[in-house]
Amino acid sequence: MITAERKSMEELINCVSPYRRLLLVGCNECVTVCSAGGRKEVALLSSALQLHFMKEGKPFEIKEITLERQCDPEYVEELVAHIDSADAVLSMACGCGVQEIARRFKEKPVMPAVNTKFMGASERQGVWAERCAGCGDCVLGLTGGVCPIARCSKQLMNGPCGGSTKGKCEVDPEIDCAWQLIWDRLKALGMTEKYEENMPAKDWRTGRGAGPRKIVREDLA
Amino acid sequence: MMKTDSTLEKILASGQLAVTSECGPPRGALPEKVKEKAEMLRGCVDAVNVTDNQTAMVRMSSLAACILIKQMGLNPLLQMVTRDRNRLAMQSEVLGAYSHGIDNMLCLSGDHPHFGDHPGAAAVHDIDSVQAVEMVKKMRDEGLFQGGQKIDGPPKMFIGAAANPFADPFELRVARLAKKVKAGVDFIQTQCIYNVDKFEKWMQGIVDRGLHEKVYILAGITPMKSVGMAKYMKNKVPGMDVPDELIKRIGGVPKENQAEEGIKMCLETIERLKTVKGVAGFHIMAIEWEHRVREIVERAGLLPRPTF
Amino acid sequence: MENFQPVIVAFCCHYCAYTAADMAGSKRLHYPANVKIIRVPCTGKVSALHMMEALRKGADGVYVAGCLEGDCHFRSGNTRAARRVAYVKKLLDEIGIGGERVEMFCMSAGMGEVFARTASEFTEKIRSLGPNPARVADPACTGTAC
Amino acid sequence: MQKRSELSNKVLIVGGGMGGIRAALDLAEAGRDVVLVDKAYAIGGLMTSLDRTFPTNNCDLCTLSPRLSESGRELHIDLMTMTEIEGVEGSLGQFKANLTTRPRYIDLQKCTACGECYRQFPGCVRFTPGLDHRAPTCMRYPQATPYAFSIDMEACANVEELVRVCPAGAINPNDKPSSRKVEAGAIILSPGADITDLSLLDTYGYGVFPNVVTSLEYERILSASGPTGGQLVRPSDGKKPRKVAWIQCAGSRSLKKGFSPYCSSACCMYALKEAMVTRERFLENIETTIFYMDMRTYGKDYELYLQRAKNQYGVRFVRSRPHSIDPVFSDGSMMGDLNISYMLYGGSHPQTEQFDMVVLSTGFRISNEVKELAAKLGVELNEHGFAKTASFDPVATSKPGIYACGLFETPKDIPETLVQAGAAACCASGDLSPLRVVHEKMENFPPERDISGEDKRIGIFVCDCENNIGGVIDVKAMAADLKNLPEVVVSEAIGHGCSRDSLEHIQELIQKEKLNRVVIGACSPRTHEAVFQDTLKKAGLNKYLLEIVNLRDQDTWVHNDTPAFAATKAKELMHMGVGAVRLTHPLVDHTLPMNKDVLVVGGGVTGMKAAVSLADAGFKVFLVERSNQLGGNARNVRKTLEGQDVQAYVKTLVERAENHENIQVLKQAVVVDHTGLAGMFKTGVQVGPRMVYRQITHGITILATGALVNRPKEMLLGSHEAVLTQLDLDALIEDSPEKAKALESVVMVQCVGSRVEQNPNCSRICCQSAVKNALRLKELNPEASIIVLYRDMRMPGMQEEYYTKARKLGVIFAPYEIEDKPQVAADGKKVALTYTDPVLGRKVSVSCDGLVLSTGFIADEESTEDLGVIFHLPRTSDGYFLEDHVKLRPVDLPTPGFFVAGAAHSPKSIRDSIAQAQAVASRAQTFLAGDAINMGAAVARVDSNRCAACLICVRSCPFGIPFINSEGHSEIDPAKCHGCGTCASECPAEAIQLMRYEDDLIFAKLDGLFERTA
Repeated sequence: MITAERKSMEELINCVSPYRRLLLVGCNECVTVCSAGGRKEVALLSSALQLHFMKEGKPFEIKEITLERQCDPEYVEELVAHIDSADAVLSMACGCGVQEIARRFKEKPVMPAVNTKFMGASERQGVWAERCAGCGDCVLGLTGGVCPIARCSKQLMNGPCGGSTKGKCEVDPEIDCAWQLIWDRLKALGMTEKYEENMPAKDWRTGRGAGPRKIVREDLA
Repeated sequence: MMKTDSTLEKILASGQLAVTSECGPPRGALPEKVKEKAEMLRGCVDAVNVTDNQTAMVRMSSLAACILIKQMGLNPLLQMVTRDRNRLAMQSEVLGAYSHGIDNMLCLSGDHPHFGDHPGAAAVHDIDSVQAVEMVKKMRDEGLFQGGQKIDGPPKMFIGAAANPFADPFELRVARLAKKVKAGVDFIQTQCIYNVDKFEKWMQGIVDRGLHEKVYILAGITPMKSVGMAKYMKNKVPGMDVPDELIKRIGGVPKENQAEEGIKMCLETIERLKTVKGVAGFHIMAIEWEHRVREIVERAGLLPRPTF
Repeated sequence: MENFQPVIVAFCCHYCAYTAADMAGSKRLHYPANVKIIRVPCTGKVSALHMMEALRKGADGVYVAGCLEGDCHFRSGNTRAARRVAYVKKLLDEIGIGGERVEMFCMSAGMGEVFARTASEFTEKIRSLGPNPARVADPACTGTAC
Repeated sequence: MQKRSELSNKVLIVGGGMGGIRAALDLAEAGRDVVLVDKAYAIGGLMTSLDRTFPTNNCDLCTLSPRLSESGRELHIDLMTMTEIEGVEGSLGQFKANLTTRPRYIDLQKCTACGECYRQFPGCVRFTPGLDHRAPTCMRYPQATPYAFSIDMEACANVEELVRVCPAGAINPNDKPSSRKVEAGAIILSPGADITDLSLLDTYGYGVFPNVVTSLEYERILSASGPTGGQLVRPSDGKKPRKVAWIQCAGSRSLKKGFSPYCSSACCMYALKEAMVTRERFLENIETTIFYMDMRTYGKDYELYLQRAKNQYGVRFVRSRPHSIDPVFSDGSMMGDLNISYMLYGGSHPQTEQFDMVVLSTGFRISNEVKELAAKLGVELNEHGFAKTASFDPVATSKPGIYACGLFETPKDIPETLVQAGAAACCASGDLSPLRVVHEKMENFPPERDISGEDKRIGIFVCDCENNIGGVIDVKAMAADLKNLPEVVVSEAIGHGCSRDSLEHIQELIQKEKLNRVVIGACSPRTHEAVFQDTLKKAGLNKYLLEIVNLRDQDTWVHNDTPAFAATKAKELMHMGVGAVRLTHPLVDHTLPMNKDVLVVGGGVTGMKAAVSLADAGFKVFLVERSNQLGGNARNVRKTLEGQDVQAYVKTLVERAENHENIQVLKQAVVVDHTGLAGMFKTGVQVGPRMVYRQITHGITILATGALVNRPKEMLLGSHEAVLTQLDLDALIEDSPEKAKALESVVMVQCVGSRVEQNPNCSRICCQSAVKNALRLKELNPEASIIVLYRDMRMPGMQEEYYTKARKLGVIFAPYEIEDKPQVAADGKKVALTYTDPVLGRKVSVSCDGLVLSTGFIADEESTEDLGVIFHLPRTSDGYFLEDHVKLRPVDLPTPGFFVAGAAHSPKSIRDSIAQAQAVASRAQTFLAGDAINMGAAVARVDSNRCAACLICVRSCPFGIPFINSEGHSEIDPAKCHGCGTCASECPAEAIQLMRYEDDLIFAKLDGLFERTA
């Protein structure tokens, strides 16, 4: 899933303060699951902004709505009924949702309320960790199911580097050394011989290397 | 059969113990700072490593400093990290270096920007150090760029890489070296050795696999200046293995004698390492202590340096 | 300002703090009338939004009172509530209202004295902080509570 | 014999301690009427004196006692405190008891426990909110039972003034002793016991040296509300002790005059608890030493408790019974310190060690009062005053229809007391008329009015609780003021709100004014919600259309010094209530239709006994047995310690089970699958040699799968013919006495395969088996040499006497240490055994022609694991089923509708298994009494349209109830939801609401407070 984190209140207050009537839009997809921009976070942010502007003595109205998914135009269409009564839109979706609203409502300022972080998995309640870098050429089959690109701080294809200490990364002892994980998995799989096969330099064109990407399924499109 | 014209290669091929040291470029544009440091190493080492934005702090470019050192008649060794350059920049750098007669280099991944003075910098890591070795070897031996195009005048680089025998997982350290050997590395400079027992264990693994016959291994040596430095190395530098008894020993002498004790300890280490099978020489990293390198090399009985 | 009577909302869990409040009553322990209790089955039920809305609607201070650590009748509601209170404190600091206006307290059902003392101390603290700045400035604010 | 339908439906229970309360609750919940009589003015019994109880180190009474006053149950329980039995006539099914009640001088119907009298006349008011002398943290439930005061008229100087202070007019100085005749079908005696006669403890200087205290006194010192405020200080000088010793068996296990020859059973565990609590609270600087003869930690997981005390808490153990305690003198005066003198096993010189404080672990004895009671009832007692009961009928006294439980039966701890209480309830229930129409008393309500489509019509009723509310604020004025709120139709002051008149008035107005929301301004909803809910129900309104505003406990009581503030706050609180009541909506208590059939898994004595008890009560039982015959392990036992014939008993029980019209026995049957909830289970069973599959639908499940007879391959067992288990020997003595008689020298080794790492718990039966068999061998051949090598001889209660008898007959008992186990080698037809003789202190070798190993039980891991997986039930680390609460719910499993009994719970004797089987039958009947199971209405509800299936509820629920269903959204089973609301406040999609505490309702309260009521 895509993970995100709410921006600081200071930044949000700054970006909405030019406006009097705000449409705050949540998304019931990834950002709900990672507790960044679902209905609950929308209500909480709304409450916090109102409280702040009450303190400032500034007239401020806020309308809350949470869409099923902000990255699909059909759902975004539901905003039509509310858009005119708002001076600006604050979206709590990932960057995809923000852009979709901006694309649909060209005349309306649309601002992000969250920072889109990464594609990750939920390690446990309240903890999400990066798992995939979207490189477009998956090597997980060779690396024991642990991605060296997303999970090694230096994205080494032939790690580990000399900073691996007790299974942890030199950058931060909270980070697992991806190559330690890879090695452990290869051992468990009885595939240690794979390790000494040098992985060639990666062709980054499948990733961001060749500009923005698009998937077209001929049979569906 | 020599692969390059590198003096370092010649010394190593002759079976004599090689000695290298390093020179960190200045954090400024003053050429004399480079020259000052390099001058101290004249005649006592076979090649001078020039670090590449070491610890992710901006310094004068390694290539520029190498050129200055080359112009002094010394043998520079170009260090290059994959952190700061993509494959295009790295290859052009190699070509440029060789055009100045610089024929030794060391391929590294580099410290993470997180530790440096530009923690917000993007770490490139287009390729990793193993792939860098592979790339430079291909440039030299096949005369081809990494992308497969022909090179007009291939650089004949003597290719080195680093190894840390003390990092985790230990069982992987020999295998990781084997990967570099497979990639075509010519020599290895190791991380500073304080835990000689563990280093010997690692070397045994190298010897058992016959890797020492395919690559020259220069043992990394860093003299301790003080007990403070010893503690710092133990606790703060990732992948460093400093046994407690060493700290106890240097801490056991008065402050004014600690530097001398540090040098003594490093000399003892060199003596012991001389007897370890597979050790082809020493890489003395006397950080901001270049003026003591000569003394160390001399007291270690490694002078005079051979000439070719 | 001298006559400022803060409005305090206290979310109290049924099994401990609410019962402690009853105990305080049956022992005739005095605490300020500023404190109004909202009963919840467990402080695990009190979300950040409840605390924020209490302030937005006009409270000068909010506290959550649950069972002693390890004594939650629903195992872990009180520790969750404590984490949410910490979160709301940060949020309030960020928007300039001040995190000290919310607090978490723990007590067992028998601790009538603790309930009364907590209510008094918290009320005094809020009194010294002055009115909720949002309430003072809000032009839309009406009613006696303002 | 009488027809059961002519029998009374009432049980008289004497004694309101833990046992009596448990039995009363079981019976009441099963729809039986109970008269619970206690001579004290509030119930609770001995347990109210304890600080905390083992092994949870928690306060437990607080969790049990308030349930007596829960709605519905109280309709069935007639609680008579300050009451004693004068005499009993009649017999089973038709007892008539004469009761006298001492005057309380307080009318329980009127007393609101406001405390006015206590505040003004503390000297003459007895106030025990159950637990007044306990730590305040323990007073979780101030509604002691009864929640009322009692007046000590003799201590009262100014009676008139006292009467005047009571706002409720509840004090009646003319109260007289009253008599009452109660008819009952059965009687349960649970009068408890007294502790050891303290005057006998003078050899230990009790009463002479201030720092020698009894264990109960020590509990008081540890208690936060005790005389020292929870500071551990010694009585003589208030200094903190550094070295505390416990002396076990103070007054028990002694043949000295006045002392108890039996074992008091609970003391080892409570001494451990006290030592551990002491170490826990003062770890760094306090030493704890326990002087003991045998550590009798034979209960479930008690062995682990002992290990924890030893290894984790560093409690020191000295195996010795000290002979004296002497004061330490310095400069001719006593320092308060004490010297304990004792002999170690095999030691030639007495040892002396100095301690700061000594705790005497006192035991139990039966008081003369109880003996007199027994005499009045014609119940036979043994020589020590305990009720005589039968081996295979553990709670039946000598008199039919009268049952004994708890300490009165024999010394025991709380879990065993509760098991026996359940057993007694089961037996008593069997003596009553058959199941009557259930809930006739409760379900007398008109059909509920459909309020959908009605405009909101709010009724506000403000109680003045006499002066409690009305004396501080102007209730009438407030009510008039509230009338102006939108949608409020009625708003009035109603005087004393919970009086019958007022309740009827409210009911009338609801009907007359078509009210559909009700706000009551009164006291705490914690205590009175049920009362007002009933009023709504009587008025045909859903009981959840109600909001109770706590004006008394949280306003007028607290702010009686500032009436103006109290008035403002009262108004605000009422506004909050009105705001919230608008958003209430009719809710249904979640109920499940009750399938009343019973599945019993395991056809041993426990399973059969439970099955027969329930079948006798009219329930249909499926009895599933894995093997091809009923009887289980008991088939291998010939005689009990007391000499009863086990096989005869088993044979009768098997016949009853197999021929009972309500029991269907399925042999060679294995449980293979299971679904559903309590009251509607479906369990798949494969039956017979062909493993035919069939599905059983049932309401509850009883697990009585037993344990395995342990036969560890140790000490030549199985490879040398002279090596037997106790079971082998039991059979040999019975079947071939001449062979048994020929055994000239026998060595028995205890704890073979028990209390070891692989099987950590005590097997409980082995000590008595060894003593039993030793006695029988001695009977056959008085010259036989018998040595019993043991770790701790665990002969609780009256069993101790058999142990004493065996020693008298010359059986040698010698302790060994686990680190120094006896060594065994074959010696031709004999067995050579080497062990360390504790008296000589060196290795001794003996050659014996019978080596008997006490091998005990081992959990049937395979079965409990399979069943644990199929039924989703937890197990202990050594493979027994894990009950819901070791102390309070010993036979209930954590999942509703599941019960466990017998050796599947933990190793136990046949007698204890029977008691558990009866207890389970009793618990089962409480469950099966209703036609539906009420799960309440405060449950989390998921809006599937909003749910993002994020798993946050699944992960955050403390009970693991939510799951993502096949449609891809969260589902919360209302029957399993505990109603804490954690999921609702964590749900990032706001897809979950906790009924009765919806977010909107909470916000409406806030709006009400800030006068934004719409």
